[in-house]
Amino acid sequence: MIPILSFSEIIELILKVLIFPGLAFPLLFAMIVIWFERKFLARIMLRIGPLHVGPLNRTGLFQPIADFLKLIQKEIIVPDNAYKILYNAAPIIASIVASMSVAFIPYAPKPDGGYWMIYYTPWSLLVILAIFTARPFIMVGAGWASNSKYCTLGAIRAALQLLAYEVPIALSLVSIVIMSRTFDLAKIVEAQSSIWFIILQPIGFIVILIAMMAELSRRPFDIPLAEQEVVFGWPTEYTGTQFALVMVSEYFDLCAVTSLITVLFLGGWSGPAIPILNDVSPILSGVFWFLLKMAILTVIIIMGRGIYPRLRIDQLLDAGWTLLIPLAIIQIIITLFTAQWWIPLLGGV
Amino acid sequence: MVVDIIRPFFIGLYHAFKRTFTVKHPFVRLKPTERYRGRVMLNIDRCISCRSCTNICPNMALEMVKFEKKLVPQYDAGRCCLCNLCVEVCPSMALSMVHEVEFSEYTRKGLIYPPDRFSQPPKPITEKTLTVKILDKKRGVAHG
Amino acid sequence: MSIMKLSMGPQHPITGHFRFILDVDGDLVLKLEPDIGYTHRGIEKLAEKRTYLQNLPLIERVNSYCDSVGTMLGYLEAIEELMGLEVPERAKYLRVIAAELNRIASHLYAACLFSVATGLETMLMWPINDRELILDLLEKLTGQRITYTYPTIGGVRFDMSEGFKEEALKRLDYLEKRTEDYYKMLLWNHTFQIRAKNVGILKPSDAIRLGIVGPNLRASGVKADVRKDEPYEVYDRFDFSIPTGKNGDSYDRLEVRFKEVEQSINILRQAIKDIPKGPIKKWAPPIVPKGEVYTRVEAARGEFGYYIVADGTMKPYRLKMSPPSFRNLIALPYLCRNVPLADVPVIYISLDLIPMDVDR
Amino acid sequence: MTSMEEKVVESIKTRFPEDIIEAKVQRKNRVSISVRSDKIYDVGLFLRDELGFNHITSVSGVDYIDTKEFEVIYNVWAIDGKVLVSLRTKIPRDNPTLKSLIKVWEGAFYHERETWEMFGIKFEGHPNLSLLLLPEDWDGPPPLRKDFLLPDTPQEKLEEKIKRAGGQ
Repeated sequence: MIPILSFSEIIELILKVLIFPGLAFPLLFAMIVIWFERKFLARIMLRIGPLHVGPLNRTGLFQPIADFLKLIQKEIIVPDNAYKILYNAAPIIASIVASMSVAFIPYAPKPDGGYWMIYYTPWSLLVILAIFTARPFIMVGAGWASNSKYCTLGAIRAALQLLAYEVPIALSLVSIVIMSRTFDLAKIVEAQSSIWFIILQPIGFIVILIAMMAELSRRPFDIPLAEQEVVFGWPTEYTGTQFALVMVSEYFDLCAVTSLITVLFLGGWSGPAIPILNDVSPILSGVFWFLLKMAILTVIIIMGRGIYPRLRIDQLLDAGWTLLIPLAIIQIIITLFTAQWWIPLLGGV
Repeated sequence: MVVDIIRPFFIGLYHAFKRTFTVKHPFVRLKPTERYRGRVMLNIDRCISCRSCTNICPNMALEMVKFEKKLVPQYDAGRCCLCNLCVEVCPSMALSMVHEVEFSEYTRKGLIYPPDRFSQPPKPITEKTLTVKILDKKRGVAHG
Repeated sequence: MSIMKLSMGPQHPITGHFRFILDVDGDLVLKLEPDIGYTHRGIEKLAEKRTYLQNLPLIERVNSYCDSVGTMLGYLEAIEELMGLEVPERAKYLRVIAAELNRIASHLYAACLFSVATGLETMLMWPINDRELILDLLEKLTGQRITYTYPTIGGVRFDMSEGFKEEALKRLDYLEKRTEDYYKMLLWNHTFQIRAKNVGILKPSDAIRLGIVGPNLRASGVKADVRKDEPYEVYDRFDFSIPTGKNGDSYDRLEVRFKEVEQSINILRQAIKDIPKGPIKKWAPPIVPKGEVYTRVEAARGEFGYYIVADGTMKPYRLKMSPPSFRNLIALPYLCRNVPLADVPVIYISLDLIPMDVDR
Repeated sequence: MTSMEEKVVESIKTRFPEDIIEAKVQRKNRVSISVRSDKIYDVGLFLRDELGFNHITSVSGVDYIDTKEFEVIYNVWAIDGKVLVSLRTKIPRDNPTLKSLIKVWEGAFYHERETWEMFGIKFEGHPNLSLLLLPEDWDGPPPLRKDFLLPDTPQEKLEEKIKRAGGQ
């Protein structure tokens, strides 16, 4: 059955899909984060970073766009013995899958009672978890299809890494669900309207932050992409546009992950209303707080690349199973015992 | 252990607000020190055509050619290793090292300096220049 | 169980101009075979065609971008021993100053490469930045940044310029202060320690048996340093110690280098303080008398040996170099047996092999 | 009170009176011993086990083309005794074979391989005598022999150079 939409609903849907949480937002996020990462890491290393391209006098703001333009002009090289269908499809699937999860994340409440999100479902947490799990399969497929030794090694490492982070993520989500008694992300945010879950569950936050950094293959957990060991891991053979898609899909993932952590632990859009934005629309105020929290998380995740060396795969598995999983279980036990006191204090449930 | 894990975070953050070491090169240039060996320059009037320089040059970067009825060396910057041996051996002090920093050319031919070009002093650096001393002050290295 | 042959390099982010042929089983490296020679320039043969003086710029290019003075000193020692030439005091001090500055630059370079091997790019840039200060200093002293051709037969080329002493002392103070940041960021960083400790352990007996030299030998706990064993130039006049490691793992090899930087700063301060006045160069004849000589010097990467056969002409009859990296090369296949693939770059970089030095 | 250098010379002369051609102290810390080529393995073992020369420094060959001989020199350092011994032997140029000493000093592995490649001296018992520094498709003679002549340094004709430079 096709729901019949009114004109304003159609306009709203188009806005959602094309501009805010939809197509333009992850692209803009990727562009700004790539620029910020380069510039910020350069400052930590006492360098200057991108300098020439773009406005605002030698800030290099448009450097990612210039890089992208350069990459799309390049020839696409397919290795001779590659499994061509999978090889060519993998970057496209990777970027689609990575950008899919923003559709299920509520970014702000609407004044009429709904939420500013593309597709509302009461099981959105489970859907996003499922989408995250799909990513390593694309890596393994692409690595195998490239028919290159380094790609295969990187793909196997990606599959191994899945074992390390997937279980802690699931376990630390359990305590969130116990606390809020729902799988609906919007309801989880509303439950935090009086007190954020980061205060109630600091251990869970640390576990999920570390596990998500492993999921994103950010340093110190960029083992599948380890440049010094396996050249560039599973996307070694990609060139031109395909490489650009692979790179962009990583930042789409970063966007989705920071959004998710913001929703789960940092209270989503909650924050004092900002008068100027509130006058235009109450949605903007919520979005502002949401983006601010995302930005702080992004900085923390990016900092990992500047200050930590990469771990070895056995060390990561070791840390995952002997440190993160026990911590997550401890968090569950604490939550179970203290939930009876906390739950009445939470709003919206 | 936890301290050792968290401390780099703050050190890194602190360094993000320090001054950078890099010089924004095309916009700002660094002035070479006094003794800097950029390339060799010839004083044609002083040259006595003794061939000492062409004999000592390890890479055969110098070659005698005829220029205005006189044998003088011609210089090949592509072969020169800037070792200063020819300057030391020259009996009439006709050769000297000059401060040329950028001598890239589009063709190999451009790196060969015939005597008339060989005896030209390099272009002075016109853009904003920094000396090492000023730079050090900015970096907070040698306070003075 | 199947074994995969993996060819690492020469186009690889970490190996430089090397190629390793690895036998990989899953993530485990069973055997490593180095394939060298990508930067072989035949310097030993070329040196036979050039005069002793013309060889100077050639010889320093054996290991030009890190340690050119340390490389050249052995050659000059050998020629001066054959000639029976006594170098002026001031020149000896200047040679020591240049060599020690070079050693600091080289060890900083080694540290930054090490952090690259583990994936910490910040510590790639910081030592490189501070190495720049040393290079500025050397530019002030010698007129070049990397290939100085500074020492020459019978002395050195240039005297200290005005203000060199003060500037050098200030920079050394800064460097000493700065080392603390390195320790906090790299050596005491727990994540780095678990990557580098207990990786590539080289026992002292093995290190001696394989003929390992330099900081790698000292990291295994063997106190062997040419500067102490048979002092050349004026090293016997300075008060410094030889740092040694305990376990002989990759971490120790880096730590020994950091400690050696401290000792070099110590030597430099003494040398700058004690330097006597006098001439800096003595005239040397172009012909070297007939004879054979073997000299050893402690370059930054270890002991550099020169074996020269002179036949009484202006050109050497045979010039044999035994550079430190070539002698440390044998440790690489020895240590990379049954290690994870991720440890191969760490072990390789911890030995501080420079392809140019290996290949000559 | 005999110094370490003299002690080395004494003991090597008493142990191998027949096979030592010459043994002398060159200067402080340097001892030179030349032996007959067939006994080099035994002398090497003696040096390592009895006299403590344990740290191999270099293996070099010299091509004496006038006397049609190769000289192979093992320079070995004693870490405790602080003496460097040059163990040298001469082998005929037309049949250069020598017993490999990697059983004595394991560190000589790459040194011997390089000497084989550069001089064509065959080391019997060396497990892997293959090209090390030279390119894989090298088929010329061993390059450090004196009869391998380098081409003259590539120096272009004068006129050509001037023409390229656009001079007169």
